[in-house]
Amino acid sequence: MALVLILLPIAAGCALFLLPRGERTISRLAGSAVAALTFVLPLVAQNGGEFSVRWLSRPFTAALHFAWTGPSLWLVLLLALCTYCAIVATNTAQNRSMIALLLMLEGCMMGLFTARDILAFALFWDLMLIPPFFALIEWGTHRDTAWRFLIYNFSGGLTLLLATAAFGVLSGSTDVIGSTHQFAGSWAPWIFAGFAFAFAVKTPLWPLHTWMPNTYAELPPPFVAVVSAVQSKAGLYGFIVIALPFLRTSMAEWRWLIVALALVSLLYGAFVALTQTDMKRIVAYSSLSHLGLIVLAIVSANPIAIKGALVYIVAHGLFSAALFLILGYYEEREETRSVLKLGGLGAVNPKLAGAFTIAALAALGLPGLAGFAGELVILTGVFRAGYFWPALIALIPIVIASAYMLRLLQDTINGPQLADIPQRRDLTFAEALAVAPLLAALLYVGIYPHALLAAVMH
Amino acid sequence: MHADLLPVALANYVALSSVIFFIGVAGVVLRRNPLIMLMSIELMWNAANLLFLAFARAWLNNAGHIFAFLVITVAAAEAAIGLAIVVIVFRSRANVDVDEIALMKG
Amino acid sequence: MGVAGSYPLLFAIWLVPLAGAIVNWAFGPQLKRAAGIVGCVAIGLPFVATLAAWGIATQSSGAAVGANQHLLSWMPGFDFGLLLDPLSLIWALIITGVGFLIHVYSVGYMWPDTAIARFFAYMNFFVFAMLTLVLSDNFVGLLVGWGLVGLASYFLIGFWFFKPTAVAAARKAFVINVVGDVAIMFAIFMIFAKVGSTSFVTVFAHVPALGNWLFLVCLFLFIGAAAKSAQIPLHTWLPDAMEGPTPVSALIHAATMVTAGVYLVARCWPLWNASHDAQVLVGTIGGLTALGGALLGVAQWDIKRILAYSTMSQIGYMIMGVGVTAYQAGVAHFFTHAFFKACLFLGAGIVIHELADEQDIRRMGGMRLRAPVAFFAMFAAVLAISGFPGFAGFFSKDAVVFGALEHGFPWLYVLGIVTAGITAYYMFRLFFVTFFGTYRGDLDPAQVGVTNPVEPAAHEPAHGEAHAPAWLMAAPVAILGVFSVIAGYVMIGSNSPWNRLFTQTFPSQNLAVPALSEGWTTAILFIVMAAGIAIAYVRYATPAALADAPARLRAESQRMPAVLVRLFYFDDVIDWLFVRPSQALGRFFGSIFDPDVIDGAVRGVVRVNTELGEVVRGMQTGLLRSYALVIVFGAALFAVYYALQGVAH
Amino acid sequence: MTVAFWILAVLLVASAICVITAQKPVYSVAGLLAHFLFLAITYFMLSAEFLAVIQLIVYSGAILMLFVFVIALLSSGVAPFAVGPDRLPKIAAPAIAVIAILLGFVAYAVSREPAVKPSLRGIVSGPVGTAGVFGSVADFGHALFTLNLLPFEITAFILMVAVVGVILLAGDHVPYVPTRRRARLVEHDMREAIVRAGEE
Repeated sequence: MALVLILLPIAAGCALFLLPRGERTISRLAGSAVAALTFVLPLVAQNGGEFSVRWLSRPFTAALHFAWTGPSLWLVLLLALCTYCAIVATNTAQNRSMIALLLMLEGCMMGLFTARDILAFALFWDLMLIPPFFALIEWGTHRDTAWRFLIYNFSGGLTLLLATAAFGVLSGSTDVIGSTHQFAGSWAPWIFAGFAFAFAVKTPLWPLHTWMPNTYAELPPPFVAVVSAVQSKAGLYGFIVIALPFLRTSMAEWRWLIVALALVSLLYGAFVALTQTDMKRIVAYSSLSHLGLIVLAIVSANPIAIKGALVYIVAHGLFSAALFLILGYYEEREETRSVLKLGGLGAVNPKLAGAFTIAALAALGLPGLAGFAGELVILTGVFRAGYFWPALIALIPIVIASAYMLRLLQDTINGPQLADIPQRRDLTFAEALAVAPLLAALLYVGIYPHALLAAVMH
Repeated sequence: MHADLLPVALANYVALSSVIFFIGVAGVVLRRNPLIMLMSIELMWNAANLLFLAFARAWLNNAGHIFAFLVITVAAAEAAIGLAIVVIVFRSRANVDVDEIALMKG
Repeated sequence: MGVAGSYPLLFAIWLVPLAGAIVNWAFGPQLKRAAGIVGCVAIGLPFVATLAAWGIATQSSGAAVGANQHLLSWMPGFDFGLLLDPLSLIWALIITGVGFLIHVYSVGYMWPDTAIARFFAYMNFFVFAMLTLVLSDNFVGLLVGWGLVGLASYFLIGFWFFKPTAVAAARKAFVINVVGDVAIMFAIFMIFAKVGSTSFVTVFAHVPALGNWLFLVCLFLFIGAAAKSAQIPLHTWLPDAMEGPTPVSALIHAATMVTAGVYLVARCWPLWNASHDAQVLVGTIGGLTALGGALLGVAQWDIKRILAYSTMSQIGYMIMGVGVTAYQAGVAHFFTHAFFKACLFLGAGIVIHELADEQDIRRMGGMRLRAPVAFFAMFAAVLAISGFPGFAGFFSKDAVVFGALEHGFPWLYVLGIVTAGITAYYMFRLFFVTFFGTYRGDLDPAQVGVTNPVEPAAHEPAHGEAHAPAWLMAAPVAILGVFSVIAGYVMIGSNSPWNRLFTQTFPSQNLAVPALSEGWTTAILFIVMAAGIAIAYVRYATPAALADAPARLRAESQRMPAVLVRLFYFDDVIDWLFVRPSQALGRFFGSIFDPDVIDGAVRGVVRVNTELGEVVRGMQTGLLRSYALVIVFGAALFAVYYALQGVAH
Repeated sequence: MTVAFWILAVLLVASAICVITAQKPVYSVAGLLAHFLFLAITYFMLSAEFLAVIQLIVYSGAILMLFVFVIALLSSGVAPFAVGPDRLPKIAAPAIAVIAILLGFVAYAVSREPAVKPSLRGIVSGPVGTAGVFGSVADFGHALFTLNLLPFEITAFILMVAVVGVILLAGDHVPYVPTRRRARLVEHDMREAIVRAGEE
């Protein structure tokens, strides 16, 4: 079943290219149907869709082994939901190509999140970088950005592959995700470093983040919704399912370095977001800040913090997808991304402003929405693990987050209306259909995050 | 048993072969005419062959003969291909100065 | 803490306002002015339900007092529930009761506004959030309410979102409140790390487990309280928050939300009882805020800002009360303050409405004829806030000030008394300047000392059309005026109903007999207050002063000390210490560090690779013969290697 | 024998130098021919009768003829072979000197090798055609078709590839047609050429 989850979107994506170039409706309907199917499938199918075929016997055993048990389930659902919303929100002349690439991206990332074998994980890690690359080439404004995205992330993929190979040779098998045994030996810290570098680039962690703001700013909104919401979680997911179960002792050796980088990311992203004027870059830097928190949770290795991290992974996915989609709506209407050129739009399109408000509030960690649950539980766990000062410092970006998120929100929807802004249409039905599930999920996870954890923890 | 020994010291053959080989190298490196370069290559092939046969004679082992035979075959193939290339280059460029054919320059 | 069980009534109290908010939000355009009715009903019902819940709130079983309803397991280790005990009962009563009156008033006040449904949605949402805060039985639930009231406050301050000043004020209020939120979060971390639970019952049963973190927990909880309750130095948002509609100021920034800090400290009394350092800290901050707010109130001309500083000052009293562990006194002051302060704001709202959004008292005058209901109600309220004997504020302020002495904080006692005198002075100044003399709005603004007159009419009220029925605004003010007189009578005597209500909530303490008896305290307070009133009378209300009012006001405006006008420079200090460095850092990181340093390093790697490529490229001459040379050279080296091997053997 | 060797050595070196120094390729071919002849004699002296014959037939007879044909085909002018400046860097001469020294060193090293004990698998003198005699055709054939059959077959394959390659490279038709589209283009060109020819 897990194989269906991977191959169906990829096949559907390929099939879409058979449609004529300018086609808009069928590709959107078919694409959203496929994405919806991938959302429903994990919910109804049993056994986590276990699928396994022997892949390598020498020099170590590896298997094409996929399943969506444990934390995978939530990432699979998040991915399917975000892809669905992104496809519904896609509305350009290049619908066909965009949706096809989105579906391929979904399939590749499904492979990543369901992989039970580190080698398969590494394989899909590299594969998932290709659709965004083509999207950047096709729809980005600077070709540099695409290359930078690719080279940065592929160098991560290289260390991931090396670390995987070393891990496989030394431990005999890479078909291990989901189990726990501590991997020891003199190589362990370097294997961990290889994994950690790849994950840190993808997350991203300061100072490996400079590919991100431009990438996020230039990707078309549906793509950036999926990439920022789900693809950025690949690294964190890797930390949780690979680094934690197998290399915890090595991680403990690198502990203070990672804590320091996470804290720097937290503060750095927050400060930079405070002064950016490009809406998408504000959210991109806020992403840097928010994901640092999850890294902090993982490195603390405290069970409570890990639970919080899982909640926050989902929460961040939901609100960043919603934010980027909504910013896309604004960009489409106003033809600018600069907050300096916007203002008073709340009176012009109140529903859109309402959706924007909810998403922004979730991002700044308003209690009752998903972001708060993650932040609170993560830091409770981090603090409990003995990180007194990091927990205290990590609170500062929350305050700054409220400042830059409100700035983004208010500069757009509040204040005096700029004179030359004509009447714009409010949220259309299709647009509402794209963001409503995300906002509803934000509320649900915020009010009752335990439901999410219950499924992960069995 | 004396008849089985090499009439001239092996080192002399080695030296002779080296000299001929070196002359071939010099031909390849210093001449710009591809035909002469090919002929210089033939010189080198034959220097090698001479060595094969000298050692075969010294050790009374005919494996050297087999090798020399194979070398001759390959040399024939090489000469054929090389000359064909010279012909088509000449056809397309009207001159065959190997220094002018530098498409692989980085 | 409460008697566990199933209490549907609690859900009614808690969720009906939310339902009102949702209805108003979803069907706003259809409802039009009926939104006001929905809003009022959604607050009125919970008020009735709260009264009906009096029985379960005061029930007791063993040590447990009140009603505790389990809600859900939010996260492992974090259980949510509702708790209604006497403390939260008082708050719920004020929130829904005073809230109801303010809602009724708002129907009249917001009558001309087109976004009335949005207004009531926010107001109902605020009530829901505030009830979440006070009804929660654990710290995280309290924090959720804490954040949500901040959000409601943000929405309502920025209700007129086209006014840049309102937008800025809303953001400032929210950000400073988030500082408080994260402080409470940090306190929760410490509590959870030491106790393993966040529920009030468990935590308060294990106060010793906090060990040497007890003071830190109190400190961070209090930072949260200070941000919400506008205590020095986190008070600067409150005066700016007056950009919101006046009913909002009355409900959120006077009666209920800003007193959440008082609630928090009172709720956490076991912590404060255990930590004398925390008592000193909180009591001192409260006393200083009381004094500072009063001093700043003296220097203000905007009627709502004067009231805002008086609110800050009065909350200082409450915080001082609960800080020195005189919990009943602090809560009592909250109770009476809710009435008289709401009355003052609503009365001011009537005046402002009457004058088409003029808020500067120098441009008012003689309003007792134009707004008689406001005049009488506010007179009662001004007497109450000044602590005039027989009025509500008298009993509670007396109790707070005496409590400070009783619990061994004589310097706070002095602070309280001095502040009482200043309070009487600036409140009567407000009262005399606004209601006596003749109307000065027709004069040139400069003539009364107004240097930068704000042209109001922010929401462009269509005054010509459809005025609301006058009673809609008058009746709530009158009722609140009545309560400003009588609310204190429940506190007379040591066996008063008030004290009986809290006997099981707050422990009785064995205190040394103070140097001055309560009777003396009352007398001193009365004298100081009378002096304050007398000064105000001499300066503003003698016939001579009234006749010369414009000139005197202008002179006072010009002579006002800069330190008061600039509000003790708090805004500037915060700006220089936090805002500007943050922005400078952000700009440095974003436009220098990121593109030049980090990307510079990346570009360096690229350049090294390019240079290497150039070197290798130079070798690729494309010359067949040079390749041959290199090959032969390599082959010769190999040959030499093997020859050497042979020689070595 | 020693005298014969030295005479032959001088002749071999002289003819080789003639090959690389001749101005016209034809002279080079002549030099090469002489070189091959002297070499064949040397082979005889080394008891490699069969290879000496092969050297004459294959090299002198076939390969050199090929060179002559090509020279004739390219009108054998000197000019087309050296039109541009000599681009070989100045290091060529010193590099060749270094290589010569290295090769000389190799020769010296080999000469110092102690006298090799012959394995004496074969006997040097005997009637021609006897299988046991070293260098005889029978001995060579036996070794080629038993022990070294696979290399022999592979050589055949290499020759075949070379033949096909030469035909493809130097043939008259368009040598490389990987796609249908290009095939169509070629066909199109040919048809047009035919039409044009018909018109003329």
